[in-house]
Amino acid sequence: MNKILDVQNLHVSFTTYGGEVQAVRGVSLELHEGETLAIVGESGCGKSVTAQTIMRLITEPAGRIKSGMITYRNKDLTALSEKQMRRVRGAEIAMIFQDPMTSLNPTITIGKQISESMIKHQKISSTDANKLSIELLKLVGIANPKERLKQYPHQFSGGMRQRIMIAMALACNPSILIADEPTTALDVTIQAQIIELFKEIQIKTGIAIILITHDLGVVASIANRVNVMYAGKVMEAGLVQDIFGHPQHPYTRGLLASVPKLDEDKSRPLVPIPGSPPDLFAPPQGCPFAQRCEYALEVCVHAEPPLTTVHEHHHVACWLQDDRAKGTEFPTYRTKVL
Amino acid sequence: MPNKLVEIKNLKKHFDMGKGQILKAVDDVSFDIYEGETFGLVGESGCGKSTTGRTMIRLYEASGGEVLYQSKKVHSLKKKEMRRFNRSVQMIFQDPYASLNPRMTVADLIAEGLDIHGLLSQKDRINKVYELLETVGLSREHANRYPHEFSGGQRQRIGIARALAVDPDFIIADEPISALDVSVQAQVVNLLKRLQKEKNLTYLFIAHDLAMVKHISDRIGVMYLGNLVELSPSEELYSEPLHPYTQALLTAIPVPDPATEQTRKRIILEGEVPSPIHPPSGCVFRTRCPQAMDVCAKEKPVWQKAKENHYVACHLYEQ
Amino acid sequence: MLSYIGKRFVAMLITLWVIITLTFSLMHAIPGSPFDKERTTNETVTRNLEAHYNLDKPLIVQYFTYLKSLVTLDLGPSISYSSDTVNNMIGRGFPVSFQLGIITLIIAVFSGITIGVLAALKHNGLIDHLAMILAVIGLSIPNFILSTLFIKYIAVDWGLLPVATWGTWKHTVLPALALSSGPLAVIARLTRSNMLEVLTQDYIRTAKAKGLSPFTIVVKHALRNALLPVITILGTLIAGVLTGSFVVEKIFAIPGMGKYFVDGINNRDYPVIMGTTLFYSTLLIIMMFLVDIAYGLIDPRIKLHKKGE
Amino acid sequence: MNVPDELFVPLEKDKKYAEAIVRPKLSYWQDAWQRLTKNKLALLGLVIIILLAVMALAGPLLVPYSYSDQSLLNANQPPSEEHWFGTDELGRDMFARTWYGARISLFIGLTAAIIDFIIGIIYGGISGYRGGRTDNVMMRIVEILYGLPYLLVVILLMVVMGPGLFTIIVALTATGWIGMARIVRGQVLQLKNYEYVLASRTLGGGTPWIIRKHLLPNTMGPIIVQMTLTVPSAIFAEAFLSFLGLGVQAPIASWGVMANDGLSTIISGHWWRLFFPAFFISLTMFAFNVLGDGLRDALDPRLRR
Amino acid sequence: ACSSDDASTEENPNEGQNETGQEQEPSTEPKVLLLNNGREPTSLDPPIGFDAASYNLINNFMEGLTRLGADHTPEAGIAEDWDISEDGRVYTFYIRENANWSNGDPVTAHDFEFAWKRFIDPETASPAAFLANLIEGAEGFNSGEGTVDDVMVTALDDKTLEVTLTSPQSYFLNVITNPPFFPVHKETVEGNENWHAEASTIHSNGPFKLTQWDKDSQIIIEKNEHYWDTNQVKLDQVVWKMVNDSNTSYQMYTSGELHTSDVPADLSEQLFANGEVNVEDSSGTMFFRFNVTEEPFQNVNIRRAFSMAVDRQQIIDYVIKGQQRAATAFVSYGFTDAQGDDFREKGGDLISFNLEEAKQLLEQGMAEEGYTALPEITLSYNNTDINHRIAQALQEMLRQNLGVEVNLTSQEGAVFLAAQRALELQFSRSSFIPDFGDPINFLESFITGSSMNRTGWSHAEYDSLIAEAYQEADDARRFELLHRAESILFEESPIIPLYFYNTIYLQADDVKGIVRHPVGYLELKWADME
Ligand SMILES: Nc1ncnc2c1ncn2[C@@H]1O[C@H](COP(=O)(O)OP(=O)(O)OP(=O)(O)O)[C@@H](O)[C@H]1O
Ligand SMILES: Nc1ncnc2c1ncn2[C@@H]1O[C@H](COP(=O)(O)OP(=O)(O)OP(=O)(O)O)[C@@H](O)[C@H]1O
Ligand SMILES: [Mg+2]
Ligand SMILES: [Mg+2]
Repeated sequence: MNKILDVQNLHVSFTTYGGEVQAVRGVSLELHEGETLAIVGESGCGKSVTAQTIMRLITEPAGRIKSGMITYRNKDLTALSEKQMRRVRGAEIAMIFQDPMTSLNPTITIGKQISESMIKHQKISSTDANKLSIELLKLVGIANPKERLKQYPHQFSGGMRQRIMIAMALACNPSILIADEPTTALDVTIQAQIIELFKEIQIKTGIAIILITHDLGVVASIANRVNVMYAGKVMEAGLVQDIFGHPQHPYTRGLLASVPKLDEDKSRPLVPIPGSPPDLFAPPQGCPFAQRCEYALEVCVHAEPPLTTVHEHHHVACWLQDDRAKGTEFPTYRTKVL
Repeated sequence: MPNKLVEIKNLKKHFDMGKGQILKAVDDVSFDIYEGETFGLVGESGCGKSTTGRTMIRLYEASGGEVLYQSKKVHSLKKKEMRRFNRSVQMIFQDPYASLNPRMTVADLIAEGLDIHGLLSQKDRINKVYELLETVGLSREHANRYPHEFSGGQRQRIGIARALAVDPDFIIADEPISALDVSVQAQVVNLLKRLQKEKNLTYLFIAHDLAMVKHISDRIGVMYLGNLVELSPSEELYSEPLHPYTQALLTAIPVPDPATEQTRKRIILEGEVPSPIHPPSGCVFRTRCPQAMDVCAKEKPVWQKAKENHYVACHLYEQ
Repeated sequence: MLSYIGKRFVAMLITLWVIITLTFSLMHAIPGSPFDKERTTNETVTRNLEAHYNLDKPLIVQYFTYLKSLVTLDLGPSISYSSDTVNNMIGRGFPVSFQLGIITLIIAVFSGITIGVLAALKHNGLIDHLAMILAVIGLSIPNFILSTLFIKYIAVDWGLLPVATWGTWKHTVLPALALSSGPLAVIARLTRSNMLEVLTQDYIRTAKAKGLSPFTIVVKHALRNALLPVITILGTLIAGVLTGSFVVEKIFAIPGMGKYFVDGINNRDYPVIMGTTLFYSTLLIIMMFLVDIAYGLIDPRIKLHKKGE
Repeated sequence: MNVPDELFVPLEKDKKYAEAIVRPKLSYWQDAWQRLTKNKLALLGLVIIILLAVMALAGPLLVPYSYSDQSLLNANQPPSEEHWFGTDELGRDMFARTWYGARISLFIGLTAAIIDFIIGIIYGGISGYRGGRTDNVMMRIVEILYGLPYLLVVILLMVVMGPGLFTIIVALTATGWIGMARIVRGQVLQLKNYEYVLASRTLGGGTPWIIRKHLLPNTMGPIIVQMTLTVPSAIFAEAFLSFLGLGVQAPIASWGVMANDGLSTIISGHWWRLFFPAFFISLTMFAFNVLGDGLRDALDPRLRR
Repeated sequence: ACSSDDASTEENPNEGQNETGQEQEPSTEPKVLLLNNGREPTSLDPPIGFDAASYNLINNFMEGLTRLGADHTPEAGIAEDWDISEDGRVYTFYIRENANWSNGDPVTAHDFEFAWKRFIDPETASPAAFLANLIEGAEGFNSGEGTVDDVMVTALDDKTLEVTLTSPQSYFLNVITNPPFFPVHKETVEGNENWHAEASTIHSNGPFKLTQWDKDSQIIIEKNEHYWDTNQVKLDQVVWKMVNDSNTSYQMYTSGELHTSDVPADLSEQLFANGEVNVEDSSGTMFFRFNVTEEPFQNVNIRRAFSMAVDRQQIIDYVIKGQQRAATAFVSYGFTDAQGDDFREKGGDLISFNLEEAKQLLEQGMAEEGYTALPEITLSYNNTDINHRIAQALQEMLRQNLGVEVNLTSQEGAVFLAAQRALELQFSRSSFIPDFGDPINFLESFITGSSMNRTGWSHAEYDSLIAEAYQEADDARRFELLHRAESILFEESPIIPLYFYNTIYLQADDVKGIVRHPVGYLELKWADME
């Protein structure tokens, strides 16, 4: 599998009235052709900012890439001019956003919104674009595509709008689709539909997908690999089986434990992760999770844990991986949580 | 058998959309809630869960049927009784960001009910606020801060503290956790459960996350397009779902386990939820039902007892 | 839709009737009469004049007579300009004011929106600050000062354009510029703040993610949504501008209808007061109605018929 | 990795502050104030307003002339050491007159803005909150007020109440509040369905409580902007009223009246008689606008992050 | 007579002429005079448009029996001659054979009879109708007590008109130079109710004919070949614009879009200094009224004190800056008596600035009334620029000279007038402009019950002097009576006169021969351009 996207040590900050928000603090990730990479993590941990940075969509001048490289097919995206970047957006990397209710322009028909990028990038006539749009709507499973093209977003339900977003993103056959929480705003039955749709499309077009979510169930059902983020950093990365089967980081484990399972006895109380994430205005020096971590060591508040490799494709940033921690009384967690 | 705290009889709520169009958000729903239990209400977005809850607490006037709270008709309460009702029944809102006035301090937010009813002196009031903050797992220092300084989970706790301030007996929790992160959801659910035990509260818990609803509820009602389609104790609903919609709903929930996910067979419902302005004839679910029959288009299925404590409205189970 | 228009029409008639009645009472409540002049008059003369214009009848009779003539759309004769009728005055003055007003509106709306958009795009940049200063000037230097300045410098000293009066397009330039400064400033500021709001919307980010150029984004995606509040003020603005400005028309000696609003009252020319008020109110109400319709056209989510909102 | 080995011991529980909020503790107003002070332009506006107010009080005392002292022989003198802002057509000191006029103009501008604000929010608040038929009727009344000839209303006011500051304020606010009311109404229509308003209703909050506690504070942004626009328009409207005999009576002159009187100086070249009042009106306008913009931003806690 | 005057004064050629006269012969180029009428005439129907904006126009395209000459006295107009009966009450006018309407129809005595009776008719509701009251039967007809047949105006034949007056009044010939006494084209007027609404149906009989009337924007009159004296008329066309803003009209004047202009107040000093301003006498008086029914002005000494404390010259020099003449009495300059003496000069100064006496009178007045301090005094005026300035100057003057604090109140015009008429104002601004050229027109204002009185002042002797003057056929005696009346007026001082009006204007150098009558309307018959 070829690597088509490689993000190295990305740092992104926002300047605000309250000071500088270090939203992304050294994220690295890679994406191979045809795979689905999931990024999970609590709200505010920098998932969306990472995604938007790849597209160079963060709002300047407040938001800034402080350092890092984003290599897409041998091009460093951080070095492209705004004009060159526009040729990448939509055409090579496409993105769909969290909230389908607000991400569509309420005053423009969806037909126009879908064909827009085709007209722009592929320089085709609007009648051709129209035909292609109809195909796209069919692809994402919307009945009566011809009539539907002339309608406005408010005339669609949430699930349909999300499909329209997907159709829009697929319009120019991009090689990467970044889906930022595509199902969070939808209810389960629709969510299931969308997940199936993603799978289908990936089979049909071989597109590589970055899926951002905090719903571990969704991750389990679609991802090949998973990056777990916390407070602007990648805590753990690995194949989906590794993450769910052998989670190494206490945070990953906490996430998994706090989800109620259908087939589980309800008298067992849920195990939440106590506390809330650190303030990114002044991120802690050591491991950002240390304050909430049940297994925290003294070292965790003093030094950042290095990224260690558990085995091929499975990396984790936690002091518990350090040999010196093995001697402590905490057992290394190796059993299945499910 | 515990006492019935709330009885909902043939409740209807229709919205007039103009041009002679009527949106039947809730159409003939009946169920009871017992003292001390948690009643879960699930269903797709837009099926009328919130409307049911809001009509119960009289944010909306009912278009038909009635709601009895402690055997009194909620919708014909006099002004004085209404004030008592407003203290006894509280609501927790879905969105922790939208449900707290960004320009009020936490203390003012929590004490709003006390202020409206003029319940406590200035000193008692602030003590009550402190007490409530601690009850929901926040600290006194938070009293003078503003909502925007809190995380979503903390905000939802403020919302809970506000509901608790007037010592209610019954709380309608309208998707209190939908907007929260998984890890925080657990915090809030645990808190709600603890409070229920401590204060003998009764909950109507509205959500569309079945796993969480199952975890907290004693009984669950499943709604579809303004109708109640199934009602049963929560364990039984999962083990033996009767209505095809409930079945689909259950299989749609993704499980955080790649192994099961890969082998699992989903019932994917085709199409979209029909508009509540033009609901399908007969059974409202028939347009998406994998097991639809001819009769479903003609007759509306009756609400029937399938088993002890287990009710369903579906032609499949009609004798 | 038709029944909606019908309902609005009935509401409009009622509103107009209230305005007519109130204006009628107001104008008879204030001191002075059409025949009070500094110049000598004697009682006989005044009596004859009153009889001539039916002002000797009881007010209630005058009121109903007026209403009756309104049914035939006859606004009556002018008292101070006795060879003129109010219908003629409006028929003559309105086209002039209208022409000037349209040009004014075009200048104000186009430049206002352009400046507003530029300012929003360069938020807190140089253009933004320049636009702010321009707006401040536009709002705080009244048009009579601007008019006089324009005449003095552009027309007289530099001889670029005629000083005053009405005729060719050249005559419309200066008054239109003077008239448009205030509305331009308001529109620019409104556009700017709405644009700033709209530019933070999710769908703008969507458009960016499609690789569209900033120009396309602004013109196709942002502007339309930012214009709603501008449309709102356009209702009253259009009615005001199209019916002429007393001051600017006076300074530029333009035969528009602006002066009738003031002269009518100064002269206590009752039919003129009633006629101009009625004309203006009708235009105003129609404009407000059109604004409501424009809402629906600009934003398909807004339905005219929706109740309560 | 040079991390000392002795750190590999469990972290003590009391060092964890799981529930703590790390953000600095600020009250709403402190927070707002902090944001405001970070906005240099807004601060500049505030400073200008304060200076103008101080000068309005102290300015006339700085020169040995009163605003009414005439010196017909010294009419129309350009600014000089003796008369910093020159003299007017009756030989009165423009500096004293300008600052005396500032009292009137600033007072009228502010009072009109405040009264518009009060009437506007009550009317708009009720209309928006009640909605439906009430709103419909209330908005028709607004149309009627728009349609009535203002000049007639003003003349009637003058006849009934006689000239004076109070009458000026009444005349200015007679229709001035409409804009405010429409803005408040629009906002309230939107806000009233917000969940925090519903929450208040479930707690038993009545209409006045909800308007006061929830709707108004959250409408402040547009309200402030509207208020800043009211100030200069009131200043000019006063000049217009003065023309009808409703303004402050001579020899006191407001900025608006002075600007009006100075119109022909564009031709005659006595520019100082127009420039100073016009300049200070613009300056006031500028100051209120930037302060208003700053306030709107500062009062919106969402902008913090 | 007038044109020869012009020719003699115009000798030095100026630059402007070289420029304009470069290519064409000056005589072949049409002479178009650009004037400003300020605003739309209220009506071009002679008896109706009773104001300068209308009569300045009508006066030039119409002509009455008599016309004011360049010396401002009536001379033969449409009537080439007239007889006056012994008792001075019956006038017989002989109309010119060559007096024609602009459509060629002859102007007849019937046109006059018709026009005058129409003028007096209450149905016509002419605001000027009172001017006809000196015609026998007119007052009765106008007030509805008499009929049209009582009106003693008769066309004896096509060209002879006989008029009988109520009393011998020598200024009758002057009165009928006023436009309401102009003839109307009987046939048109009878046939078309709206004849006066458009240029095409208005027939002219004067030096010019009305050719174009664009309402609110301009009126064009052209030389009338059917006019009996058309050879005297030099201009080919006069365009009247309607610019109602003195700054604008000045700017148009400087850029050549107008040939004359008013003098903007703020510029008058400069323009006077440059010698650009023309000044001509006008008649009319600007004055202030006391309300003698209100304290403290019931006291004559206090009134006189106020009047004497006003330094009129100073206000004229430094406030109005229009080189007007200080008004030391009520009747303005320009009315000559039988001996050829000016009424004003003969009457002398009846009141003048005298600070010492003013203070003394005030003291005396206050003592008489038992005042230790004067009651509050409010000076009201209708708000125009100039009134505003004068009022402020007067306020300051009274404060400095008498130590009296006066409040100022400005009011909207009509409200002010209504209040003044209703005697609600304590001390107020006023002005008087005569309708015809005789002192009696000034002085009759203050008889008891006159609508022009507005002071509450009433004086039996004054009333009887005026009444007597009305019946007096002998002009010398009549003027004496009027002088006596005027001195009573100033002994009593219900008013403070401030200045006599004049006309100040700017006029392009090549425009000659425009006559501005002190009493009367703009006269272009002899105007010329070079
Ligand atoms: N434009 C911005 N200005 C200032 N701070 C920002 C901005 N955008 C994001 N941030 C901050 O950056 C951090 C990361 O935000 P991000 O949106 O990436 O979170 P996320 O992981 O996508 O969360 P969620 O699950 O809620 O979408 C947050 O603390 C957020 O407050
Ligand atoms: N005030 C209202 N006016 C008109 N229609 C309404 C109103 N409130 C709700 N509805 C409509 O009633 C139906 C039921 O809405 P409701 O909010 O009860 O759904 P829900 O089950 O709570 O959905 P969600 O899970 O999205 O909150 C929807 O179609 C909705 O559009
Ligand atoms: Mg996100
Ligand atoms: Mg809901």
